[in-house]
This record gives sequence, C-alpha cells and structure tokens, in this order.
Amino acid sequence: MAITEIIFWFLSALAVISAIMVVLSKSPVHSVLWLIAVFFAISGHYVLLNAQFIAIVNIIVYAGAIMVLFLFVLMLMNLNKETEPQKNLWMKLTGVVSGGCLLIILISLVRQATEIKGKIAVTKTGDIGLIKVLGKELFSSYVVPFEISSVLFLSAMIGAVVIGKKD
Amino acid sequence: MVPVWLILIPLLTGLVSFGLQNAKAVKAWALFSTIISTTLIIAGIYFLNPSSLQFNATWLKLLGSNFSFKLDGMSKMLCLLTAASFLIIFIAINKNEYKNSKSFYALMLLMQAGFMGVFTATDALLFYFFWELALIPAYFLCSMWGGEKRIQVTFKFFVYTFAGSLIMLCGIIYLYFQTPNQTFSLESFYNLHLSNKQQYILFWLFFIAFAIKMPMFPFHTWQPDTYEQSSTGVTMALSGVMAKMGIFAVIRWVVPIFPEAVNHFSNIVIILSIIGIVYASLIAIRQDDIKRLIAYSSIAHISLMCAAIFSQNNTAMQGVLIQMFNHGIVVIGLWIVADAVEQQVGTRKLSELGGLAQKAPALAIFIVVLAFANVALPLASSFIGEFLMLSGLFQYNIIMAAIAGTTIILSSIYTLNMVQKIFYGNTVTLTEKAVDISGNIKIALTILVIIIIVLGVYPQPMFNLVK
Amino acid sequence: MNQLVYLIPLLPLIGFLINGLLRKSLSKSVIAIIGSGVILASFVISLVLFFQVKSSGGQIINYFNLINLDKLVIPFAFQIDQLSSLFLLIITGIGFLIHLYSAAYMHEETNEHYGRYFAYLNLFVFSMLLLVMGANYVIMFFGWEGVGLCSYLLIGFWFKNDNYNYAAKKAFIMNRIGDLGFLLAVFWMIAKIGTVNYTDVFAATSNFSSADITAITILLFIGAMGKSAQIPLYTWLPDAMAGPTPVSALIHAATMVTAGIYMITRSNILYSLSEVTQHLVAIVGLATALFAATIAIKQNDIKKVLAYSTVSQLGYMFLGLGVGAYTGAVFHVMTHAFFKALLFLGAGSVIHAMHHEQDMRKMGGLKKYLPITHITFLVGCIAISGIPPFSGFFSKDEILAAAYAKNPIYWGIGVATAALTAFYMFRLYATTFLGNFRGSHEQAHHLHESPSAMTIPLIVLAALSVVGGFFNVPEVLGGHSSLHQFLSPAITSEVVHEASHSTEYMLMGISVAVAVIAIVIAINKFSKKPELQDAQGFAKVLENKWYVDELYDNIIVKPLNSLGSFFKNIIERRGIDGMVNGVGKLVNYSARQLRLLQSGLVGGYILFMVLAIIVLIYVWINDNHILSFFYKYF
Amino acid sequence: MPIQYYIILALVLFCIGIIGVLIRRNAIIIFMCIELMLNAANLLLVAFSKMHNAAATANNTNVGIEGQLFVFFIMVVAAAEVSIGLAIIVMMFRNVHSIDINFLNRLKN
Amino acid sequence: MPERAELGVMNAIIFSALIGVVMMLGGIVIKSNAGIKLLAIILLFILLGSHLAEYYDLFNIHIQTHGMLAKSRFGMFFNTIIISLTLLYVLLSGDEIVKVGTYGAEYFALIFFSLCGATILSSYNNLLMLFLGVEIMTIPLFVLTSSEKKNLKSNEAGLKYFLMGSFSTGILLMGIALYYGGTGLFAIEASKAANEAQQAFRILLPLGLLFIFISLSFKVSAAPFHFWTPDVYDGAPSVFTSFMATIVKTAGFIAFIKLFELRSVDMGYSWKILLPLIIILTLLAGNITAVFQQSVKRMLAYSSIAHAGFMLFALYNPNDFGKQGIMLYTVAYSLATIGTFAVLTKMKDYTYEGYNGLAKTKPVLAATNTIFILSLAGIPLTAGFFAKYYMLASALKESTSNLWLVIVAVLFAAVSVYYYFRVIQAMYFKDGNAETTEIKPFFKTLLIIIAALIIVIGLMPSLLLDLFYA
Repeated sequence: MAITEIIFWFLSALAVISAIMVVLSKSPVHSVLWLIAVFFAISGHYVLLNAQFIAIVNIIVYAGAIMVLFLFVLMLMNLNKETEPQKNLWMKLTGVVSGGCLLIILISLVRQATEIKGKIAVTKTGDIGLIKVLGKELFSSYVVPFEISSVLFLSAMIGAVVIGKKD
Repeated sequence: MVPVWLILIPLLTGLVSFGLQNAKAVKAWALFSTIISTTLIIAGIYFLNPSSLQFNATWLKLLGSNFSFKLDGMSKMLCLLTAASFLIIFIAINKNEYKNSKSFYALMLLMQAGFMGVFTATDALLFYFFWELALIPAYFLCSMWGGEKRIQVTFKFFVYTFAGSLIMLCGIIYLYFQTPNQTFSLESFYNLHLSNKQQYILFWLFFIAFAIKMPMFPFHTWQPDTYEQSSTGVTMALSGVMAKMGIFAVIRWVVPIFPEAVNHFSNIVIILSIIGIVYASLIAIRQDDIKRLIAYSSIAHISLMCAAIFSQNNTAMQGVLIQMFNHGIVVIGLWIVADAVEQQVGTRKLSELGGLAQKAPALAIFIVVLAFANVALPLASSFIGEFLMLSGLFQYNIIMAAIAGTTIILSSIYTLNMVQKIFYGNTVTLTEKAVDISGNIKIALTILVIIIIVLGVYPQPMFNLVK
Repeated sequence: MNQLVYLIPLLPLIGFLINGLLRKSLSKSVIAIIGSGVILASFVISLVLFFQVKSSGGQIINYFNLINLDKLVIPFAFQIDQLSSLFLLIITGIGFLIHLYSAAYMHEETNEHYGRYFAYLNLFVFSMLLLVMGANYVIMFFGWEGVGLCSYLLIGFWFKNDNYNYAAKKAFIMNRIGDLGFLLAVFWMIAKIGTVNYTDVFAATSNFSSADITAITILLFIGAMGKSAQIPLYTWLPDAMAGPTPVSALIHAATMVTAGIYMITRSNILYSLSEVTQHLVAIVGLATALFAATIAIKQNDIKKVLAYSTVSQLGYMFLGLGVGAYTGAVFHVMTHAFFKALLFLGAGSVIHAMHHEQDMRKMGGLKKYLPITHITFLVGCIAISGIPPFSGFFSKDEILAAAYAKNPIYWGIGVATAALTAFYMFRLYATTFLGNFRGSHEQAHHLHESPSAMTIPLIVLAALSVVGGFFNVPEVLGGHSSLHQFLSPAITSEVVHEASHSTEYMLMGISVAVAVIAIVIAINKFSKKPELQDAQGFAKVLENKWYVDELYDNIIVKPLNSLGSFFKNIIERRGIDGMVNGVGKLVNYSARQLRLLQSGLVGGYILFMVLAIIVLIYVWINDNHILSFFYKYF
Repeated sequence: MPIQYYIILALVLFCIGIIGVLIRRNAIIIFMCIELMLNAANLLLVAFSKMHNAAATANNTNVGIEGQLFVFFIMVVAAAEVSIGLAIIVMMFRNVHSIDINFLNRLKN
Repeated sequence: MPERAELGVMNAIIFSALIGVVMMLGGIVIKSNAGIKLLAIILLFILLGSHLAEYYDLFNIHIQTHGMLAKSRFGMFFNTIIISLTLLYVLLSGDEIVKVGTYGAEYFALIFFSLCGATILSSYNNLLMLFLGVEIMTIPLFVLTSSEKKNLKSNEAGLKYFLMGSFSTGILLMGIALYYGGTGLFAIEASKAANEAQQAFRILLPLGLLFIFISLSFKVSAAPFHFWTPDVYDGAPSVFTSFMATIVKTAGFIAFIKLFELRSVDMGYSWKILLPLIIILTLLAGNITAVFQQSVKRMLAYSSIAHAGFMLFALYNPNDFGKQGIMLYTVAYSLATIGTFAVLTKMKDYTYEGYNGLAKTKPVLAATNTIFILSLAGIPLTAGFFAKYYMLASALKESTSNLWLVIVAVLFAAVSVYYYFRVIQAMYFKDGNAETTEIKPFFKTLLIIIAALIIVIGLMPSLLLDLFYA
C-alpha cells in the first residue's frame, strides 16, 4: 500500500468519523470542533490532490474564519451546555434511515456506473491547483463571476446590518 | 359587421350602464339597447346584404385564431332569440326593483354580449372566450341578487360549468394541433380527419361541457338550485338562452366534427336523455316550488332536444333547431308568470297558493296559454318542434321514441298541476289581496303569446331561417 | 263555395276571439248572439257545402305548408268529402242548438264568465271542425288536441271547485295517454312512407308490411280509446260531467267523444287490412259497451247515468267499426248525437229546474212540472233504447246486423247491452219523471218549465231523434241505405254483409223484444218504488263503478307519485347531487389532510424533501419499467 | 486514486450532513451540517477536476481548472451565507432566547 | 439580434448592482421615506432606460465574459418584463416597503441586488453563474423575509427560508459537482446525447441534472419541495412576499428553462415521468391545500405553488411555445399577484372575513381586485387565460398523449376557482365592513392601470408576444 493510499484512507476515516461526531455531539461547541476536524481532513485531501490553494483557503476561510464565527455566536448565546432539546427517537430514526437509504442508493448507483470505471483522480502531481495558475485563470476567464460575487458580499453585508443592528 | 355589432351593442351599453346613476335611466337605457339589438338582428335577417353577416379580422396571428363571426341560419335564429328574450325580459322586469340596479342591468347586457358571441363565433378559441364571458356576468348576477342560499348555489353552478368548459378547452387545443395549418377556425375543424379513437376521447371532452350547460341528466343538479335561488330576471336569461348554448354547441361543435363518435355514442346519450326526461318529469310532478318545477320541466324538454340531436336524422334536427327558439320563448313566459306570482303573493310554494285566477284573470289566461305551450299542444309553437323531434327519434328507435313520448303525458301532469294549484280553487289568505298583473308584464306576455301561436300555426319562417 | 271553406272553422275562431277578448265589455245578449251566430253561419256554409259535396263529390283544399322539410311536407289542408261534410253538419248543427240552449242555461253567470263560456265553446267548435276537416293526420291531431284543451277548460269551467279541476285535469291527461298512441302512429307513417296525408297514406298501403299496418292501426286505436272513452281509458268521461250540462251534451256526448269513431272511419282502409286490430276494436268496444252499461244501472246522478250510457254507446260504435260496419258506426254517431244531446239537454233542463240538484233520488214526478222536457226526454229514451221507428233502432240495428255476420257472440252481447241500455234509461226516466216528487219544498216551489231558448233545442232534437233513422233505412225495411250510398266514396273498404231477410227480421225482432221487456221491467220497478237506499252487495260494486278509479289510483297514480318522491328526495338529493357535492367534500377533506403535512417544522419539511429525492432517483432508475407499465395500461 | 473512492467519500459526507439536518434541532448545528454538505461538494469538485485533468490527452494543462475555481466561489458564497444565517439566528435568539428550530412554529397548515 | 455569447454583459446586471449601491449610499443622505421611495423610482427608471437602450442596441457596456453569460432575446425580453414589473411593484407598494422597518433605503438596495440576481439567471451560460445568480437573488430575500424583526412570524419565516434555502444550495452544488464530473464542463451546451446516451450506463450527468432539477424545483416551489413556500410567504412582510412570489419565482423558471431546454435529453425517458409527476404533485399540493386556508395571504401562497405547477408545463416544450408562454405567464401572473398583494397590504385583516363588503366600502379596490383574481383563476378575457392556455398547449404540442395530464391540470384549475372566488364572494356578496388603511388616488389609478393591462393582454396577447419577436 503506497503512502498516498495510507494517507487517503486515514484522511477519509478522519473526515467520516469527525463528520459523524459533528452530528452526534451533544454540545454545540464540540460539534464545531469536530467540524473543524472535518475541514482539516478535507484540506488534507486537497493537499493530496495537489490543490494547495484550495487547501489553504479552506483552512483559512472555513476552519479559520467561518468556524470562529460559529464559535463566537455560540459563546455569545452561551449555548455551550447541552441545552438542545432532543428530537424524539422515531424522528431521529426516520432521519437516519432515510439519509441512509439515500446514501445506499447513491453508492449503488456509483458502483454500477461504467463511465467512471478506471478513471483516476491524480494525486500529488499536476499544477492546476497552484495559486499562480488559478490566479491567472480567475482574473481572466472568471473575472465576471469574480466581480459579480462582490454584489453577493454587498448584499450580505447590508443584510447583516439590517438584521443584526439593534433597533 | 352585423355579428360584431350584435356583440358590441350590449357590451358597450352594458359598460356604460355601470356609470349611470338613476335607476330609471338605467332601465330605459337597457331597454333601448335591446331594442336596437333586436332591430339589428331582424334587419340582418331580412334586409341587409348577406355579406354583412360575416366578419373576419386577424386577432391572434401567432395562435392562428381569428376574430371571425358568421351568422348562419341557426345563429340568426338564436341571436334573434337572445335579442328578443332580453327585450321581453327587460319589459317584464321593468317594475321590479333591484338594489344597485345599474350593476344588474349592466351585467345582464354583458351576459347578452356573451350569448351573442357564442352563437356567432366561428373560431374555437373565440367561441370559448364568449362561452366564459357569458358565464362570468351570470355568476355575479346569480350571486348578488336572489334567494338566501344563492352564494353557495351559484358557486356550485359556476365551478361545475367552469370545470366542464375547461375540459372542452383541452379538446379545443387538441384539435388545434391536429389541424394542418394550426388554426382554430371552425372550417378547419370540420375538415379534420380524426381516427375513431381520437374522436371517442374528444367527443366526451366537448360533450361533457355542453351536457353540463344544457343541463343533461346526470349533470343537471346545479340547475334547479340555481334557477330557484337566482333572481327571476336572471333565471329567464339562463333558461331561455343560456341553456340553448349547450344544444347549439353540440350541433355546431360536436356533431360535424366527431361524426363517428356521435354515431358510436348516440345510444348512450339518447338513453341518458330519455332517463332525464322521465326522471325530471317525475320529480317535477312532486315539486312544491314553482321555480323548481319549471326548472325540472326545462331539464325534461332540453333532454328531449339532446336525444333528438343524437338520433341523427334531418327531421329531428329541424325540430331541435326550431324548438330551441320555441322553448326559449315559452320558458321565459313561464318565468315571467312565476315572477309575477311571487311578486304578488310573496311565496312560490304551490301548497300555499290557490284561487289566483279570481284575482288576476289576465295572468290566469296567459298562464293557461303558456302551460299548454309547455305541454306542446298543437297550435302552440312547441308542438311543431316536439313533433319533429319525436318523429325523428322514432326513426332512430321506436321504443326510445315511445318512452320519450311520455313527456307529453308527464308534462301535462305537472304543468296542469301547477296551473291548478296556483290559479284554481278558492282563494287562500295569501292570494286574498292579490291584484292583476301590471301593464308591462301584460305587454311582455302578449308578445310571447303571439309569437307562440303564430309560430305554432305557421312555423315556416323559422324553418326558412334555420335552413 | 270552395273559397269559403276556410270560413267554417274561422268563424267560430273569430267568435272565440271576440268573446274572449271583449268579454268584460260586451253585454250578455251580444255575447250570446255572437257566440251562437258564428256557429249558425258555419252551419249554413256547411249545409251548402254538404249539398255541393253530394252533387259533385269531395275535394282537398291546400292552404299552406305547415311543415316543409326536404323529405317531410305536411300541408295545412282541408279535405271536404262526404264523411267530413256529414260531421260538419252534425257539429255545427248540434253545436248551434247547444249554443242556443246555453244562452239561457248559463244566464246566471256574470258577464265575464258568460263571455268566457261562449269563447270556450266557440273554440271547441273551431277545434272540432279542424279535426274533421283536416286533410291529414297532423291537422286532425291539431283538432284532436284542441278539443282536448277545450274539454279541459270547460270541465273546469267553475274553477273554484277543486273537484271539477281534478276532473278536468284527469280528462286532459287520460286523453293525452291516447294522444301519445296517435302521435306514435303518425310517426310510424312518417317513418315508413314520409307522408301523413290521407290520400297518400291510403294510396301507399302496399308500402306497409302487415305488421306496420297492425301497429299503426292499434296505435291509432289507442288514441281513439282516450278520446272516445274506451276501456281502459274511459274513467275521465263520467268525471267530465263536472262541466256545465250543455258542455256535456255537446262535447261529452255528441261531438268530441265521437272523434275516435271519425278517425277510425277515416282510416277504414287501414283498418280493413288488419284483422287483428279489427278484432281488438270490436272486443274493446263490446266490453266497454257492456261494462259501462252495468255501471249505469246503479248510478244515481242523472248525468252520470247519461255519461256511462255515452261510454256504452261509444262502445257500440266501436263494435260497429270493429266488425266493419263503418257506415253503421257513423250512422250511430249521428243518431246518438241527436238523442244523447237531447237527453243531456233534457237532464240539464231538469237540473235547471231543480236548482242544480243532480241526484235522481231527490226528484220524481217531474212529468207534470216540466211537460216539454218530459216529452222530449221520453223520446230520447225510446230512441236510445232502440224502439222502432225511432232513430236509435236503425243505427243500432245496422251495427248488430254486422256484428252478427262477423260473429254471433258479438251480436249476443250487443243485444244484452241493448237490453241493459233500455233498462237503465227507463230506470232514469221512471225515477225522474214518474212517481211523486221527493225533493224539498223549496225546490218544489220553484219547479217550472225552462225558457224557450232551452226548450226549442229540445224540441228540434227530439224531432231529429224521431226521424233521424230514416236517413239510412236498410233495404230490408224497404229503404235505400241512402247514408251508406252517400258515404261510400269516403268509406271504400266497407264490406256489405248480405244476410237473408228472414235472418234480419229475426235479429231485429229479438233486439226490439228484449228492449221492450227491459223497459217494462224498469218502469214497473222504479215508477212506484225507486231505489232510495244505498246499494248493497254486488250492486255496491256497480255503484262504485267496479272500483276502477281506486284501482287506477293504486296501481298507477300512487306508484308514480312515490317514484317521483323517491327520485326527488333520494336519487336527486343523496345520489346525484350527493355525488357532485361529494367531489367538493372530497376536495375539502383532502385539503384538511394535506394541510397536516404542512407541520411548520423544518425537520419535517426536509425529511419530505429527502424522501422525495429518494423516490425521484428510484423513478429515474426504473424509468423504463414505469413507462412501459403506463403504456400497457393507458 | 480511483475516482469512485472520492465520489463515495463525498457522498458519505453529504449524507451525513443530510442526516444531521434531519435529526438535530439546534439551528446552528443544522447550519453546520449544511456546511458539511457544501464541503462534500467541494471535495467532489476538486476530485473531478483532477480526474478531468488526468484524462486530458492534449498538452493543455489547464483542463479541470474550473472545478477548483468553482470551489473558490463556493467558499465565497458560503462565507456570505454564514454571515446572513448567523445574523438571522442571533436575531431570533434575541427575540425568543432559543435556537431550537421547532420552537417557532406559528406558521403551519 | 444574434446570440452573442462572448460579447457582452448586459446593462441590466451592471446597473442593477450599481443602483443597489447608490440606493444604499443614498440612504445615508436621504432620511425621509418619501425621498427614499422617489430615489428608488428614479433609479428604477434609469435601470429600465439603460436596459432598453441595450435592447434597442443604443448603448451597452461591452465586457468579455468568456462564455459566462449569453445574451439572448429571450433573456433580454424577460429582463424588460421583470424590470418593468419591479417598477410597477415599487410604484404600488413603495410606501409599504419603507414602512416595514427603519431601513427603507436598504430594503430597496436589497431588492435591487435580488433583481440583479434575477437578471443573471436570465442570461447565465455557465453553471457557476447559475449558482451565483441563485445566491445573489436569494440571500437578500432571506434578509427581507426576516426584516420585521420584532415579528416572530417574520423571524420564523426568515429562519426557515434560510435553512431550507441553504439545504437546497447544498443539493444544487452536489448536482453541479456531479454534472461537472459527467461532462467536465460548467458551461451549458446542447447535449450531444443522441448517441452518447446509448453508450455506457451513465450516472454522473443525469444524477447531477436530477439534483439540479430538485434544487431548482425547490426555488420555484414545486411539490414536494414546496413546503417552505406557504410558511415563508405567510411570515414575510406582505410587500416582500409580493416580490418573492412574482419576480423571484419567475426568474427561477427562466433558470430552469435555460438549463433544461438544452439538457433534458440527458434525463432520458425519466424526464417524461418526472416532469408530469412533479407537475401533478405541485398542482395537487397547491390547489388542494389552498382550499382550506382562512387567510387570503396564505391562500395566495398556496396558489403561487399551484401556478408553479402550471409554469412547469413550459419545460415540456421549452423551444417556442414554452418560452412565449412563460413570458406571458410571468406577466399575467406577476401583474395579478402584485395587484392582489397591493390590495392585501392595504387590508387590516388578512382573513377572508376581512374582505367582507369591500365592494361597498372601496369599490375600486374590489373591482380591480376582482380582475386580478379572475386573471389568477385563468378566466378568459384576462391575461391569466392565455398564460394557462400556452402552458397547456405546450404540453399538447409536445405529444398528444399528454392529453390526460392537461385534463388533470384543468381540473385542478377548476378547483382553484374554489378558493379564488371566495375572495370575490367576500368582497361582493357578503355583508361586512372591510377596513383598509388609507388609499391614495395614485394607488387606485395604478391599480386600474394594472387591471386594464391585464384585460388588454387578455384580449390581445399578441401585443406582448409581438414585442418578443420585435
């Protein structure tokens, strides 16, 4: 088993287990921490796929900024205790079963698919994930969406002000 | 241009009436409008250049729908019926007071415009348009003026007929895509070559809409309720003219387009119609309310027309054509009488009435004439129609004709029952203070009676008209 | 003269319009003059026409086309031939006399009702004329229904009385049952040969199959049953006595009820082609004759007796038609019109004198108070009983002779009926005119002979009743059968039965003897001790008319009514309307259920989304199966 | 690595996210689960990007780059969304002192 | 006008974003509500003007979009419609918008940003733009929905909308990822599927499309992904509901059509099952549930679901009938909905009883509202009829075997009469004293103009459709 595979399996296991723990943790703060773990695992995958830029951004933006925001809000509300009322068991069971069914169906579909047989996502090599290449592309072909996403931020900003400000 | 004017006159005058303030002015205005319409249609029939009876203009080029109208024989007759009916109705209800009368008359005129459009349109989409245009004012008229349960009852009526017409719309669209150059014109529908299977499906799509409108057993249950609850002036228009829309539409939009299906289903339709005749007549016998009685009688008569259409022979068809007119005239007369009685006495219950003939002899004479027209006695116009229809039905099937023929017995039972209970016997407390009908009703009824008798003795003008 | 033919029906119509519209403003005498005058004018024209027809034969006059379709042409045309001109005379002649009589009889009515009465009567004459003059079955049907209408109006003339109204309605509806048969027969003709003109139909008999002819004739006969009050549609006629007595005389004795005979005589060519129908007609006629006669024996209402007598005599006429003696039937129509009108008018005179008392048990001994009425009434009784040389003898004899030739049993029953006829007529005569007066003092005080406007018609009719028979004296009695000869162009299919003179003498002898015996028994029995108590036992059944009305009520009227109620209350309300409303309820119900899905909980909503995703993916994978499933079943 | 592995991993994470949304009541945790779903998509996009890059025969080395750029935009949007989402949650907390999604269910039927 | 995919970005996008910023800044300067409203109206006119300038090739800003956006007559025409509708909406309901809270200028700014998202959706040519457009359009709506901060209903609606909207975003992204896996592209090009589809058992592309389909179904509130709609529409301030239910929703359909016009082939047979299935479920959920509502506002929310069911018919034949039809439907449905909501916002009581007797107290409102309702119910003579007509026809044109679906649809349309006409009944036939807030003559005039527009289009839809081809 090559080192890449070992890393892959390790990261995958970490991601899945952390993800499960996000769902299962009683305390919201723990959930946040587990989610950060997931992000790190996923960033590890990115690195493995030689997508360094995405990996870094993922950690900075997601794990660093977004998750901190979450934590901040949780602390603001003082919700670190296990105050969340639980859904009844049947509802939970239904949720798990239906989510599981969806997963099983999707996986069985993927396993049947012939078009992806033998296709590989190359690891470790390739330079498309490099910041230089990405940056060039981003500011040439993708300049329009890039600019337009500023509108999104503007509206998010206004929205946050409108909603967040105390009257 | 005549058909366009026939639609525009009531439409415009109707819209104007919304703006009039004085109740008297509105009445006069409405009367004026119908007089013009009547004059125009008579002129159109007898005096004007036949080319003026057609109108064509592009409307929806993209869709292949044109603003096209034509007055052929049947349309002429039904337009005449419409114009004359409204004239008579307006005369007859001239003394009645309606709250918010400007809206009442305006809506009546709009409804008239809808009727005219239905009877003259030769474009399926346009036809459907007017079909609904006639319905909307009717909805408002029935809901705003009338008995206590009018809102629910009218609503049922509206949803029922609206559902039917929507199904017809599906059929229209279907046919539209079958036409080679994608048009809605009647002509192109007539030229279609549809497979039997298509015809069988489409037939019902169209027929159910019309059967509800007529109404035919077992789609009739909205009708007695609506006729009972709505104001009598409206009921006159509904049963005098609107019920004919169903018959008319079957003749124009079903029989020529789906000949195979008509052939195939004629038995079913005729049997249903005949059940309707007997069924409605028997119920009419047991009715205590004048308006419901007339309503069921109307169902029986309309059912006979429907059966006659599907017997598929010329005699019956001619009978249906003139009977549409005759029945309209007679039934309007009956409603006028029912209204007069109700206005006078304040009740429509046969069990609470009696002896009115002593107090209102003129009304009694009119009702007797109308009653005998209703039972299709010779010398009254409806005899000719029923005679031809039954005769045609007889050629289709003897047994069916015999059962349908019981209508002449059953109708005499309930009609005479009604006449007797209202007018004969001794007066009761309610009728004690009644007086005879006013001049406007006399005029209206006299016109009706003259038409009934003249056409009963000499129906040839009608035959010539519908040729 | 032919140009004036249209005047015959038109004049009464004009009379109707004038009297009807101006009834409030005209005085009674003017009304009476107009009413009677137009009939007299018609009579005069008819008389002229009659002689013209006699000399130069009949013809058909077309006016316009009532219905003119591609295949079906029904002209409005009059056929003036021997048969119709004879009926014209009867109708206008007797009609005039009765109008005259009515002018006095109805004098107590107010102006308005007086005018209405004459208007109706004129309208009736108009319709009746239309009936006999029409040159095709449709015009005949016009008149046919018109007379029904007038009968309805006149029976219910005193509309304040609800019983009269019921009688009127009953008459109309029972007539209509027959009319349906008539109509169907007409349709049959149209379907087979496309025409309803007498001449065309009779010329085209070869186009009919024998089944067609039988069906048409039976259906026509059903029409005749209704109009001419034959079993089973006879019950309206006795009830129709609710109308004013002159009306009973004119409509329910002399004219309208004979329309059925006229119609069958008119269609004699068809009837002669169907053995089955002929037997049917004969049997129904005979049964009616006998049945009605038995009821008449036990009736106490003077008009009811006459009514049942009319039914019975009509049965006689149908017997005549059934055995092929068309002329005999027509002859009997004529004589019956004379004496039955006479009897009714006589009865009217009695009732007039008795202040509208109709129960014979309260009369008696009127001979001395009403001499003219008495004499004329006696003449009528003798005439109807068939005593020679009064008119009834000749007409009845002709029918009986023909019946004998066809089947002696017919003859036997016919004679028995004749005996019953003689019996109940003289029971009536004896109870009313002989013995002592049994009414109240007040009535006795007011008893007086009727005014001359009433007695003159009585006298005229009595005279006709006496001499009417001589129009058609059979050869065996030295006559020429002149009526027979006169009618022969119109009645082409009559078979003349040549019986030996001795047989004929014997038949006449027996019938006369039987009648005389019945008369003697009746006078003996009732002149001294009339039946005053209510009948017992079988007599009660007869008095109650064999309970036929009750039977009809129970097997037809009540079931029909309850069926109507069932339809109205159960099928209509719960069934059909329930179904329609059920759709609405279903929508409401599903709305209530569906809205529960909208729980307000985000988790629930997302759960539905996830489930939907699973389902959609499933559908997407199995699209082929699902589609083929749909194609298979839809 | 075979692409199936990545696809299945992404789908597993995606479904765990869905299950989390279904079984939790805390609005913030639900929101985090949604972020998990987004990340699953991100992972998948990057994996596909590398797959297409590997499959490209030509010398064009930029094949598959758009997948990674898309991930970048997803992060941008996610950040914006988070700011709004948290603002809404905070506002709600201010009003009712709870972030239980089942607490507010005035709107139903 | 040729399709110029590479050439330009539309003025509408740029200007709507810019005027959003101007509005936002203007809010700092202008304090009076009337001033803010006036500014918004002026800016909208500028927006409309700039768009029309481009439409008629007078003036446009050229930007190389590298295939991200494609200019099409269809999209341009749609933009004209939604900008005009927004203008009408602001004219009618501007007063109500500034009354919702203390951030009048910001609300307008958010509306403009949302509009910007809608204009992107009408011209996207790349799934990235679809994604961004959807987000730009919806994120301001989350804010607007919860803008009545003290109102718990508004809070709840905002939270629900946000959570479910993000969830659907997740699904959209998964769909896009799978699509990308299947095609290697984000650009939407016509499928080469004719023979491709027959090859191997392909999973990624169809599954991706299915996920996108589901997500877009959510946006246009098609059943069974519609559950958010009633709650959100009900909870949001009425003025914003009006905006969401009309302009935003129809933009969702445009996005739908643009994608599936080219790509429905890839769904194979299942397209023929999925679409009718969704249509029927949507009609069922919308129409049937609406029957039971007591609040007119909530009824309108359900009715908007029902209309979505009809609009989905356009997907049957997205080439000509569907496109014309969806334009007509957008106009007809939006005009009527904006109108009814404008009347609704003036009512003191949103229940049916609240409308009792409106015909007597406010005849103009009642009469115009009747026309709006009739149009929504699809009665002939109103624009709503032709809108429905086109939808039904597009299904029948595709294949006459869709007749059954069309019949089912019209039966549901008949059901819709049931709840729409309750409003008319309340206004005209029931006694009551409907209370409204103050009505300005200008408002009435506008209502009359809208009603007249509905009737004119109902009589001559070609007036509108000819513009489409002009």
